[in-house]
Amino acid sequence: MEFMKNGKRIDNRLPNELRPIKFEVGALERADGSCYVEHGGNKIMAAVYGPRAVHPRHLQQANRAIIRYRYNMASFSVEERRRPGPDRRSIEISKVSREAIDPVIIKEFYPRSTIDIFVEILQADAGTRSAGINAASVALADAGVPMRGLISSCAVGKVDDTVVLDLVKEEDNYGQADMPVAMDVRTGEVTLLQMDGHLTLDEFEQALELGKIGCASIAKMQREALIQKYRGEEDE
Amino acid sequence: MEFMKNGKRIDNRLPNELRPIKFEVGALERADGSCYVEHGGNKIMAAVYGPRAVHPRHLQQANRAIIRYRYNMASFSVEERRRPGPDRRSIEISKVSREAIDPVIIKEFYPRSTIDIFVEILQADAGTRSAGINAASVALADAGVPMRGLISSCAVGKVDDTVVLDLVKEEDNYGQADMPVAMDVRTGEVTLLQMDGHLTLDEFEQALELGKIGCASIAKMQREALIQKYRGEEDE
Amino acid sequence: MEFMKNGKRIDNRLPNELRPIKFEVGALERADGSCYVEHGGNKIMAAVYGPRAVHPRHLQQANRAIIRYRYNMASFSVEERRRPGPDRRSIEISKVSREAIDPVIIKEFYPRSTIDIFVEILQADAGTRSAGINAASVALADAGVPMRGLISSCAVGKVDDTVVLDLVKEEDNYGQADMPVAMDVRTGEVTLLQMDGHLTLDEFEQALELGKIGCASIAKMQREALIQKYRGEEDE
Amino acid sequence: MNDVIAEIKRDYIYELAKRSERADGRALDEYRPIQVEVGLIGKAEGSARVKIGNTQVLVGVKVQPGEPFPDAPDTGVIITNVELVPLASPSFEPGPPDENAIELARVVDRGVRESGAIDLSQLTLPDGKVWLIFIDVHVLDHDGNLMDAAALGALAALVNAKKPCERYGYGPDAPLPIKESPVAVTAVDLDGEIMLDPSLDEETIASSKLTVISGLQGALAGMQKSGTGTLSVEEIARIVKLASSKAMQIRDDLFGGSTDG
Amino acid sequence: MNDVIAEIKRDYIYELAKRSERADGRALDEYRPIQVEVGLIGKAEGSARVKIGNTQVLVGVKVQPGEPFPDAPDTGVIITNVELVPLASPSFEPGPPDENAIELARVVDRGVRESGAIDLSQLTLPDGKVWLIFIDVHVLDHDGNLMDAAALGALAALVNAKKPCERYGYGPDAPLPIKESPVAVTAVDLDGEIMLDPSLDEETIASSKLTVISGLQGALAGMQKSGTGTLSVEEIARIVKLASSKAMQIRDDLFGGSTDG
Amino acid sequence: MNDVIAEIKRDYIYELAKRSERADGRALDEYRPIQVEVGLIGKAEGSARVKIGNTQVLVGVKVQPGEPFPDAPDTGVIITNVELVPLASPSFEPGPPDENAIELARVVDRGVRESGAIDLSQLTLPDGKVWLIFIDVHVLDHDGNLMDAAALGALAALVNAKKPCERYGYGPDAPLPIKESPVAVTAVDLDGEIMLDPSLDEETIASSKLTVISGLQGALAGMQKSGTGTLSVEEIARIVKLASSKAMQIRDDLFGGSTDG
Repeated sequence: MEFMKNGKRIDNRLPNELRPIKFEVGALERADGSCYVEHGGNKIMAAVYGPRAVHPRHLQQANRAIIRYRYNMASFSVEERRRPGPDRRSIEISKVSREAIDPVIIKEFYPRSTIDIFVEILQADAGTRSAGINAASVALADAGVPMRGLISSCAVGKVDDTVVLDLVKEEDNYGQADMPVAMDVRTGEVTLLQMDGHLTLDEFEQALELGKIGCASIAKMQREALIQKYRGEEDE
Repeated sequence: MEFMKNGKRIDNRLPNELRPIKFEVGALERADGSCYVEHGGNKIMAAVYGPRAVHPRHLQQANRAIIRYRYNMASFSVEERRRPGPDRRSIEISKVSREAIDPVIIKEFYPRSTIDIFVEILQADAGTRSAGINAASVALADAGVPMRGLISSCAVGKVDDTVVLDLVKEEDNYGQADMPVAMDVRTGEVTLLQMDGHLTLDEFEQALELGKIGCASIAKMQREALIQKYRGEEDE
Repeated sequence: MEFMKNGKRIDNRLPNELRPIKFEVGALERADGSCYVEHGGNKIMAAVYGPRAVHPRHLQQANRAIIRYRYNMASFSVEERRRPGPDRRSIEISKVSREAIDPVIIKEFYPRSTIDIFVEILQADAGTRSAGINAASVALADAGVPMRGLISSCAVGKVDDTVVLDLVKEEDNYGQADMPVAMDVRTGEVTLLQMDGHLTLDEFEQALELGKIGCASIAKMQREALIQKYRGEEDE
Repeated sequence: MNDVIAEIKRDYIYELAKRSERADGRALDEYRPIQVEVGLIGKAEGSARVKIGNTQVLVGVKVQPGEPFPDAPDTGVIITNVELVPLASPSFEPGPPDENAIELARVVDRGVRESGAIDLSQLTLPDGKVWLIFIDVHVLDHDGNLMDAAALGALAALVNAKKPCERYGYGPDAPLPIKESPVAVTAVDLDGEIMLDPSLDEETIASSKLTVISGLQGALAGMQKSGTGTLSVEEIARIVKLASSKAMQIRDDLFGGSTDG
Repeated sequence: MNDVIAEIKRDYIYELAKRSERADGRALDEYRPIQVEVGLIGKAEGSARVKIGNTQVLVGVKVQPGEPFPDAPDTGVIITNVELVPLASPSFEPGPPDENAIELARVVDRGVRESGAIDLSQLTLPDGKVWLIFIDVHVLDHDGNLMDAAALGALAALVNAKKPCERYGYGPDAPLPIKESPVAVTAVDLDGEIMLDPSLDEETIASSKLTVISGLQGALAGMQKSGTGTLSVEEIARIVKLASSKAMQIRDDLFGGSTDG
Repeated sequence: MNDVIAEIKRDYIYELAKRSERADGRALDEYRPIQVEVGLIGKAEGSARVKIGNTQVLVGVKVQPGEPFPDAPDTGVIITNVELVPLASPSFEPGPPDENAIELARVVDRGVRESGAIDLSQLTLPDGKVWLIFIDVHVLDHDGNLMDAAALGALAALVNAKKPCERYGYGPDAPLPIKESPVAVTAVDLDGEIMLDPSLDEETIASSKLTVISGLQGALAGMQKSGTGTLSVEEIARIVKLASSKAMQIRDDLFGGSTDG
């Protein structure tokens, strides 16, 4: 499979170009905070409930809130219908996504409570964990959960020996490497980093740098979406 | 398939005729109340335990008893051996059966307790949920659980464009409609109503009327079975 | 299949001869007590945790410790890879093994606690439940759990109409009877007894007698292994 | 919702009901605004997002070749599932479908199946396989009356769906053989007043609901009472009539009165 | 049963045992009345209801064609399951079989299998399939000694069962090839006194039970000690002898001494 | 570990870290003693026991013929599972793999798979089947850095493994087609000091870990950050370089620098 042609990728993007991204803040009524994101072919809904009481009780922490994160794929979100419910992949993604978000939440404000983050993948097209984290981060802000910063995430990868930003499905499936990154772009702190495939040390440094740039662009969009919502509310 | 011939059904009954029904009150030793019923080819055992303590505790209600109802089919109760344990059908039936019985139980007498109803289908031949509710209702009375009335249940249906009472397996599988009803015949309050198939509005009204009649006949048998048991006990 | 030839068995043992057995006391760092045993082709690790707090709490006993025992086979311990997790066989073995060990533990010393025994079958070659009980018993002593005695266990069986001690896989699979026994050899109290196959009453008495002898030999090895460990510790 | 607020709300809604009014100003037989949007999920062969007021469900229909049931080799297969994901309501919990999700799925399934909405005999394939139709209802926002929203979403997604023949080498894609148009209408009874399309507050207060599924000609295809309350025979008769005519109106508004062809 | 009553009961039963007596007046080696009724469940190929006193189990046997195990292509398959449904005792809980149900099922299964009660080599079918025999024990009322009741029910239901050849096109129906007649006898030891057929109270008090399964000639086919108590070698020897002869008597009473043919 | 002791330990380890020291006297980039023993489990086609200090894992590799995935008919299959059995740590509980066990298994699996450690195209069989390779990691003693121990055990067991051709009639046994030698190196950051091979105390105190898997030429095959802490881009870059060169050293020490052939 040929991925790069005249410096352009199979969907005509430049190596360092993100797919189109659209955030919709407050897309749900019942949740305390929510965000719908379209990121390329991904369609993802994130909701936040809490701080609220923890059940079962033995999970309570005396001096801080606990954070729970559930990444879940709708059965119709992928080509072949998948059986509902968690599988090993979604359990790992839930874990690393929780650990990606957890560092910026100020948990000490809410002892004995939980903040629950639910991310539903309605349509999947590579990079769902990153897009889910982006939406979750906005939903947390929408819910008024106190945070030290916003977490932004994107994947970097390698195709035809070129380091590229924000892989699509074919690049992810048949490319040479995939590396999702999440960070708080204002402090430069990385909160998620995974990699598989093949990267030389040089390529890795390039990739990490490109990931930083991608996250920075996304952070800007996240902030704009939040501002727009609150500006909209003030106008009313 | 031809269901009606000379005004008679495949098992020679009239459209508004019930199958033979036999209740045996107090069929079990360990349960607080019990009832065995044979209803056509159905053989069903119902048992009641309670009021008793609730585990796990968080299910307790401060001002009333909770009601639990478990409809379960023995693996050998049907033509093809079924795997033991609840399936989606039995979970739905347990829910609607519980809601059919719950309204007549005086739950306020027993705060923080549970009344557990167990219905085991030992042999199945159409109408098991109704026959189970009938047995459960008698078992509750046998257990001395205070009730505002007895719940009686039967199915009505349509075969060969005729509205008929108390379907057998073939009528249920290949007929045009099936509609289980449960009610307290003394107040006329309907506590269970389900329907699937095809009924015109007129047929529906006919069917509902026929259901009332069927329930009334069953209520009479339930009462007789209970009277006989307590008369029997007094004679001793 | 011919099992006996010139009074010798397929692995050249005499009818009343045990396979080579080797105990290694304290094989693990984290556990409170542990024992690794090689018994013929069996390789088994046993660990003891406790007395420690019981979760969930409703399992607590006000006046004594509870004993839990988990017999588990590694997926690679048998010829055909087995799926991880308990199956019906391992649940039964866990139960009878727990009941084999429980009688000698002085449970009254530790109200509201649990003593947890974990037995991992790393390689299986007939007689795993007995070898596991032997290792568990030593691990309990290593953990300093107070006991009235040591439990020793072995299997007896019948092949080619001969009563034999300590079956290997082929004798177990294709022989005429298999009878695991566990006992406290100092009091002669039997704590585990199972049998399947075919034994006349006379053969049964022979087998029980042979089981006693086998257990006595094993008890000696268990004691030596424990003495060696504590002598070793004193020498340091 | 704590107990005091719950009680105040309850009293308020009952008071209104006595005057034939509702908290959101609707008439008793009036639905909240209904929005149906189809084709959102390109990875599904059919999809529909339905909003009834703030209640929101997304239904995906996947169509795949597979084995028929041994006792019905010439019949396509419908499998319906409802996920009450915890994103949609503080009262939903992660885990396999509970009795509420199962009841919802089975009522939707029976509505589609028993009304003959799809001609299952037209779902055979030349190689002995049949089309399997998975109807997956993903609830996104629960503000009452999930049953009607789920049933409507299932119907709209089925109408939207294509048999993916090309992908599996069975010739050109084709729509599903839709023959009926079952619409569910749910009512509650508050103190003798029948209300359609109950909001979450209304259905929480009413002790029982009745869902009536009816087809193009107004005939009944399915019914389900749920909840621990009771209904009199007269109330049931009134609800059934009202629901059957309301269903026609909803169908007309959304599908222009016809879905065949 | 609260603790005080439990203790009083315990003392009472021990007192009686010392005088070789039992609470219900039985001799130490006497069973409660045994009733066996076969053929109740027409949908099963074989069935039996066994009552031992107030203990009641219903056993259904289903016989279906199916695939043999790959390593035993010429051998029928027995699958035994026990359901301790919560209807039968306040101590049983809904859910998958727990260790007690599994132990019961496996002991019954081994008794049937290891005694050679069924000639599995006669269960092959011309098309490479074999007969699968499902033995399902449904416990209805638990008043002690479930093991003996379950084993007896399994045997009676197997003897009652037919291979449903006609239904699957394998010629006329035929009985199962029964070759042995394993009967389980369970004993407890209370203060040196051996009691057969323990009632629920007796088995609750005794810390261990021994079940002995024996065949037509009195030879042993299976044994299982259960409970956290101990038994001496001498007690075991006594129980085994007693059980083997008691089994013959039960078999004679119920089956007229022979089950083959 | 109660809270006071935990805090004292924490302070102590941080104090040491500031002086570039560790509680067990190691240099910051020094591993505890590594022992690898292969072939312990005769019933497995390959096996290895790895000890890193007191951490101990046993890895069994089973190789069996089976069906390939439909979309990759010419490719062998790797299935990796990790069991955190409760024998290995007071914090492990019985039950199906939790998120920690699943993460471990998936990182080990990706390391093997993505590095191309096994040439999956050489695992086809003449009858259309392929070799299935089950890598089962059984953790026996958990004293920190399970990831590196599990990855090393998987590699050593794969190198030790044979395709059991004879057993299934495919000719003589043969080793697996090993092409790469991925080694995992895990680091934690304590107050700016990078420590390799964290002990249990160290990894409990450090809020995040980074595992870096690299191959024979030093290139990266996998990475996984875990834990709720953060790492700066600079720290990551430092760790990755350090890990890649440390992996070479470990590989040289254990396998003599080469595993191919």
